[in-house]
Amino acid sequence: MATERDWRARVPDGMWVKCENPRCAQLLYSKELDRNLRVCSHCDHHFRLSARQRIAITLDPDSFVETDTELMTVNPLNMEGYEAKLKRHRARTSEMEAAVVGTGAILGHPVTIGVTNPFFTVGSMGSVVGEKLARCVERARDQRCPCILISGSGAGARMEEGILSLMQMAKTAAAIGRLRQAGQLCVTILTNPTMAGVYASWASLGDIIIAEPRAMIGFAGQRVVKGTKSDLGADAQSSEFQHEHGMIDRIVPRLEMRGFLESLIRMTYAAPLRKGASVEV
Amino acid sequence: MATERDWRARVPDGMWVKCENPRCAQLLYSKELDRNLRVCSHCDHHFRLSARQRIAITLDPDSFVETDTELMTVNPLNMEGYEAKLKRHRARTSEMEAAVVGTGAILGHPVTIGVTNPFFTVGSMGSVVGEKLARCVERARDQRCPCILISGSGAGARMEEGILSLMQMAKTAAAIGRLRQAGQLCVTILTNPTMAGVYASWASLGDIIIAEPRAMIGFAGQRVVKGTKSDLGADAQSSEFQHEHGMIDRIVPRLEMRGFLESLIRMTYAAPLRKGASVEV
Amino acid sequence: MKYSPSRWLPFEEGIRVIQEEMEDLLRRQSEQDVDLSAEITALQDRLEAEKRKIASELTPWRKVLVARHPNRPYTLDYIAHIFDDFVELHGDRRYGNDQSLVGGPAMLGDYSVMVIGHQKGRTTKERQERNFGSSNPEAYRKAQRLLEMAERLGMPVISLIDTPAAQCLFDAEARGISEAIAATQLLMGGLRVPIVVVVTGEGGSGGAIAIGVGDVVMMLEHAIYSVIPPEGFAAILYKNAAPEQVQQAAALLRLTAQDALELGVIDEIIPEPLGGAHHDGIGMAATLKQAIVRRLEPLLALPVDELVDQRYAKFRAMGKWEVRRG
Amino acid sequence: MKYSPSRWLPFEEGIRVIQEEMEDLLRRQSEQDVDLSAEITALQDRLEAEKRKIASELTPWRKVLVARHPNRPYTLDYIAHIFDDFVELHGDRRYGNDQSLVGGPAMLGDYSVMVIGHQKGRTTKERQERNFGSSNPEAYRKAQRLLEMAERLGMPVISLIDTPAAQCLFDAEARGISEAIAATQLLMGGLRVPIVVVVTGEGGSGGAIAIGVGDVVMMLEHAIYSVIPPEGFAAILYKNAAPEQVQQAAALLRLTAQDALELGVIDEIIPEPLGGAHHDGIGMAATLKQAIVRRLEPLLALPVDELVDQRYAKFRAMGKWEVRRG
Ligand SMILES: [Zn+2]
Ligand SMILES: [Zn+2]
Repeated sequence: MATERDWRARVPDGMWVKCENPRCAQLLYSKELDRNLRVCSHCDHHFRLSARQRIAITLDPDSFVETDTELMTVNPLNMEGYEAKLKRHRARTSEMEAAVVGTGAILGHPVTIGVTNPFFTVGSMGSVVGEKLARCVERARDQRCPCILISGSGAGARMEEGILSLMQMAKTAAAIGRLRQAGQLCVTILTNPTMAGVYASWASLGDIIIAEPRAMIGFAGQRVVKGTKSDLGADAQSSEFQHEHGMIDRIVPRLEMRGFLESLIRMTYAAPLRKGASVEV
Repeated sequence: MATERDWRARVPDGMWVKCENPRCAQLLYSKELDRNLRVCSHCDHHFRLSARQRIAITLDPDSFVETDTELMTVNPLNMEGYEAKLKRHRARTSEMEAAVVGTGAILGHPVTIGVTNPFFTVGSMGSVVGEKLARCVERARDQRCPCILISGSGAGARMEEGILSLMQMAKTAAAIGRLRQAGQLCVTILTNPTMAGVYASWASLGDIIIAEPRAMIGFAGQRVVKGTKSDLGADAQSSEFQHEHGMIDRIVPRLEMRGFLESLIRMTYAAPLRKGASVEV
Repeated sequence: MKYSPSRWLPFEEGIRVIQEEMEDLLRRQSEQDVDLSAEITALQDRLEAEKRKIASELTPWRKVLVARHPNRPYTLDYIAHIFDDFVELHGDRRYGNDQSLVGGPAMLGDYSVMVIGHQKGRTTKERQERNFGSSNPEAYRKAQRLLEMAERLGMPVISLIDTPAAQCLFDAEARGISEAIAATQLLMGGLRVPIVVVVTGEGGSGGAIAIGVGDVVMMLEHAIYSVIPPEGFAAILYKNAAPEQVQQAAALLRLTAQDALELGVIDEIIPEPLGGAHHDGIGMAATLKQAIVRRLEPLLALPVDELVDQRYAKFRAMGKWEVRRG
Repeated sequence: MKYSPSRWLPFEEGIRVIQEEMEDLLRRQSEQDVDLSAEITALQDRLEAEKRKIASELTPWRKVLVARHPNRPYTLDYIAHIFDDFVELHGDRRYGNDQSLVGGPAMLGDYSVMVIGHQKGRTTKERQERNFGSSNPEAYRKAQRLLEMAERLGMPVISLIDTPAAQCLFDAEARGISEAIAATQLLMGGLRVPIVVVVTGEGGSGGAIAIGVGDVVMMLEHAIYSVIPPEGFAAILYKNAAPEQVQQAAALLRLTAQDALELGVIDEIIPEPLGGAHHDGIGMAATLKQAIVRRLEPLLALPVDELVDQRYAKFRAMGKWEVRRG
C-alpha cells in the first residue's frame, strides 16, 4: 500500500534519529518516535509529516481512496529549472505533486481529505495542487460530507507557475464558498509551515481552523518581509500568536488531533437539521 | 401644518438667539439661523433639531405623511413620575412621543422615514418608539422603498419602561434584518446625541451610516461610565472618533445632508438589479 | 463543579450557621463513633426550613445578589453537566480571542447543538481573563461566527446569558461595541435554526440582549434581566444613592424573572434549587437540561420559514402600548 | 486630473527632450508673434514617433515601471472621469477606516454600480495616508461590506486593482490580513451580482486577487499582474540581485497583460494611450469606461444563477496541467 511504503520511506535507516529542534537535539529511538506520531517525547517538537503520514494518522485505517492522480504538472511559463526541480522532489518523496487528495472516513463517517506535503517544494500551490484541492472540496459538496484540508506549505503560491498559481487562491476560496452554501463542514488543519498564498486562501477558510503547536503560520514569507524592511517579529508567525489574535479556533497537539476530529465529525453528522443525507463513498 | 407650527415653535420669541456652543456664544439673527438650517454661521455648531424639523429639511416639500400616531405610551412598570414626565414633554414639544414616523419622498422617490426627537425625553426608546420605528422599517419592506432612520437619542433605552425598552433593541434590529433580506436600503443618520441602546441597535445597522459633525455618539452614557470608573475619554464619543474607527461612513454637515441623501436615493433606485419595483405610496 | 470556598450573602447567615453546626455534628459522629442521625435529620429539616424562609423573602435586590453570587454555576459549569461532548471554539477571525463569551458545538443527548454563552471567572485570575463576563466586541463577533456556522451546519443554538453588561471602555468603543451588539441581534433575529435562550444569572442590558434573541427565552428563577444595573438606575434617580435607594431602584426596575414573565419578555421560569442555584449546581444543571430539551424538540419539527416568522413575531410583539381610537 | 510635476522614466528621455522643445516653440510663437506651426507639426510627428518607438520597446521590466509610474491615473482619477456621481463610503464597521482602498456607489450612465478599488496617493502626505496602496485587513473588510451591500441592493460591482501588495507588517498579521484576503475572494466567488474587474496598474499578488474575482477580468495594456514583485522573485533566485537580474526576473514571471491573456487569466487587454496611461489620463479613462460598459451590459441580462455558475467555472478552469492517461 502506498501509504505504508511512504511512511517507511520517511523513517531514517538507523534506529536512532536526532530531534530536529536544535535546542533539544535529543537522540530518539525511531520506532518510538513513530509510535509517538513523530512528536519528540522530550521537547514536544512536532516533526514535519508527509501528506501520506498525515492521512494515515487522520483517517480510519484503510479508508483512504486517493483521487485525481491523473493530474500532471506542466511548466506553463517555461521557467528554467522547474522541471528539474519537480524531478528532484518526485525522486525524493516518491510523490508526483505537493498535494494528495481523496476520500475516506472518520469513525465510519465519510469525509474528503486534501493534504499538502511540506516535503514537496515546501508544499507550494501550483495549478495541480489548486485543482486537486478544489476537486476535493467539490467532492465533499457532491457527496454531502465534511471536507478536511491540511496545510503544510511554507511557500504559499508556487512561483514557478507565476500568475497561474495566484489564481489557485481564488479557485480554492470559491470552491469552499460553494461548500458552505451546501451546508457541509470544512475543517482546516494548519501544520508547520502555513504561509502566504495558502494561508491567505483555503487555509483561512475552514469553518473550524485548528493548528498544531508552534507551527510557523503567517502571511508574509520571512524572506519577503526582510526585503521590504518589515518590523515583523518571528512570534507573529506562530500558531500561538494567530490563536491569541482570534484567527485559529484551537491549537491541538498531534497526539490529540484524531480524537478532536472525531468529536467534530461526530457532532457534524449529529446536527439535527443537517442539509442532505450523506452519500456512501 | 404641523411641521410648520413646530418649526416656528422652536424659534425663540426674540429676533436674536445666542449660539448654544459656549465657546462661541455669538448672537445670531434667528431668521438667518433658520435659513442656515440652525447651524451657527460663526462656529458651525449644529443646533439640535426636533423630529419635524428634521423631516422638513430631509424630504421633498409636502411629501411627508405621518403614520402610526395611534400608538400611545403607557406606564407598564407603574414607574412613579413617568406619566408626569411624559405630560411635561408633551406640553413642551407638542408631540405625543419621541419618535415621528411616516412616508415621504426624496426627488420624488418614495421612502419611509423615522426620526427620534432629542427634545422629547432626550429621544429615549420605549415601547412606542421601538414599535413606531419597527413599523417604519416594515413599511419600507412592504412598499419596497428605502428607509431613512434619524437618531437623536442621548439616553438610548427608556429606563422607565425597564426591560421592555431593552426589547425594542432586538425588535428594531430584527426588522432591519428583514429589510436587508428584501434588498431595500436602510440609511441611518446619527445626530447629536446618539447613545447606548439606540446606537447599539438600529442606529448602527444602516447599510450606510451618516453622522452630523461633532455629534456625541457612543455606547456608554457618561453618567454610567463615571459610575463604573471608566477611562473613556469624551473624544471617543464623537462622530469624528467613530468615523476614524470605521463605524460611520461619512460625516456630512447639515447643509450638505439633503444633497448627499439625494445622491444615495437616486443611486439606490438606479440599481439595475434592484429587487422589486417600488409601489406608489 | 469546583467552587472557591463558600461565600455567604448577608441574608444567608442562617444557612451558614446551620451548615456549620451540621459539619460539627458530622465530624463528631465520625470521630466519636456515636449515632447522631436523629440530630442530623432535625438539622436538615431546619436547613430546609431556613432555605424556604430565605426563598420566600427574596426581594428584587436579594435576587440581584443571588444572580451575581460568586458560587452560582456559570456557563461552562452548565455545559459540563448538560452536554456529552463540547468543543470550545475560539476567536473572532478579526482581532482577538475574547474569553468573556464561550461557544462551540456540543452533544445534547443524540443530537448536536451550538452553545454560546457569557462566562464569568471563578478565580481571581480567571475573572480578569474573562473580564468579569463583560464582553468586548470580539466576543460578540465570535458569537456571530458560531451562529452562522450553526445555521450552515443545521445545528440549533443554545444561548446562555450571564453578564453584568457589555464592556464600555475606550477600547470597546474604538472597536465598535455598539455595532457588535446591534449586528448580533439582527443575525439572531433571522437565523434559520432554532434558538433557545436562557438567562442563567445576570441579564445585563445591551450585553445580554445581544445574544438574547431566540424562539424561546427562559430565565432561571432567581436570574435578573434589566435595561440597566440597579446601581446605575439609582445613580440616575438619586445623587450619591444610599444602599436602600439602590435596593429600591432594583424593585422599581422590575428585573426579576417573575417580572419578565409577567411583562411578556420570557416564556418560562426554570425553578432553582431551594435558596438558589449556588446551593446545588448539579441539580440546577439537570433541571436546566430538561427545560432546554423540552423546549427545543418542538422547534426542530417546525418548517424553518415558520420558525423564523414566529421568532420575528415574538419580538415584534414585545412592549406595551395602547391604541388611541379615531 | 491634477498631477505633481512630470516625472520621467529613464527610457522616456526622448519624450522629455521633445516635449521641452515643444514648450520652447510654443513660448516663442506666443511671445514673438511668429507662425511656427510647421515646426510644431513636425515636432508632434517626432513625439508620436518617439512614443511609438518606446511603446515597441516596452520590456516586461519597463512595463513594471510604467505600471508603477507616479503620474499614472489612480482609482479615484478613473472614478472622477468614468462615473457621473460617486459617494465614497468609509470604514469596516470593526476597527478602522483604511484609505488604501476606496469604494461606494456610483452612476455609470443611467444605472448605478458599486465601485471598489485600491488607491495610491499622489502627494507625499497622501501616499502615507493611503499606505502606498498597500491594504490592511480593514480595507478588505470594508470591501466585503460594500460587496454585500451591492448584492442586497442589486448593484453590479466594478473592482479596480492597483496595489504593490497587501500590507504584511506585524499589525496586519495581528488583525488577520490572510483571513481578510481569503474571505474577500470567497465572497466575490459567490456574489449574486455581476462583477467586472480591471487591473489598472500593479496587480500585486494576494492583495490584488483579494478583489480580483469577477465575471470579466481585464487589464490595461501596460498593467502588470504577478504572484510576487520582480524584486522579491529576484531575491529568491539570486543573492543580492543586480538590477539586470531584477529585470530578468520580471521577464521570467510573465507578469504583463499580454502574458495574462495568453495564460487565460484575463479576458481582454484595454489599450493605453501611446507611451502609457500617464501621458493621457483622460483618454485612458474614456477607453476604460467603454470597455466596462461593453462588458457589463451582457452580464446584466444573465439569470443570476447562471452568472454565478459561469464565474465559478471561469476560475475553476484557471491553471495549466495535463491529464495522464490510464
Ligand atoms: Zn526534541
Ligand atoms: Zn456658534
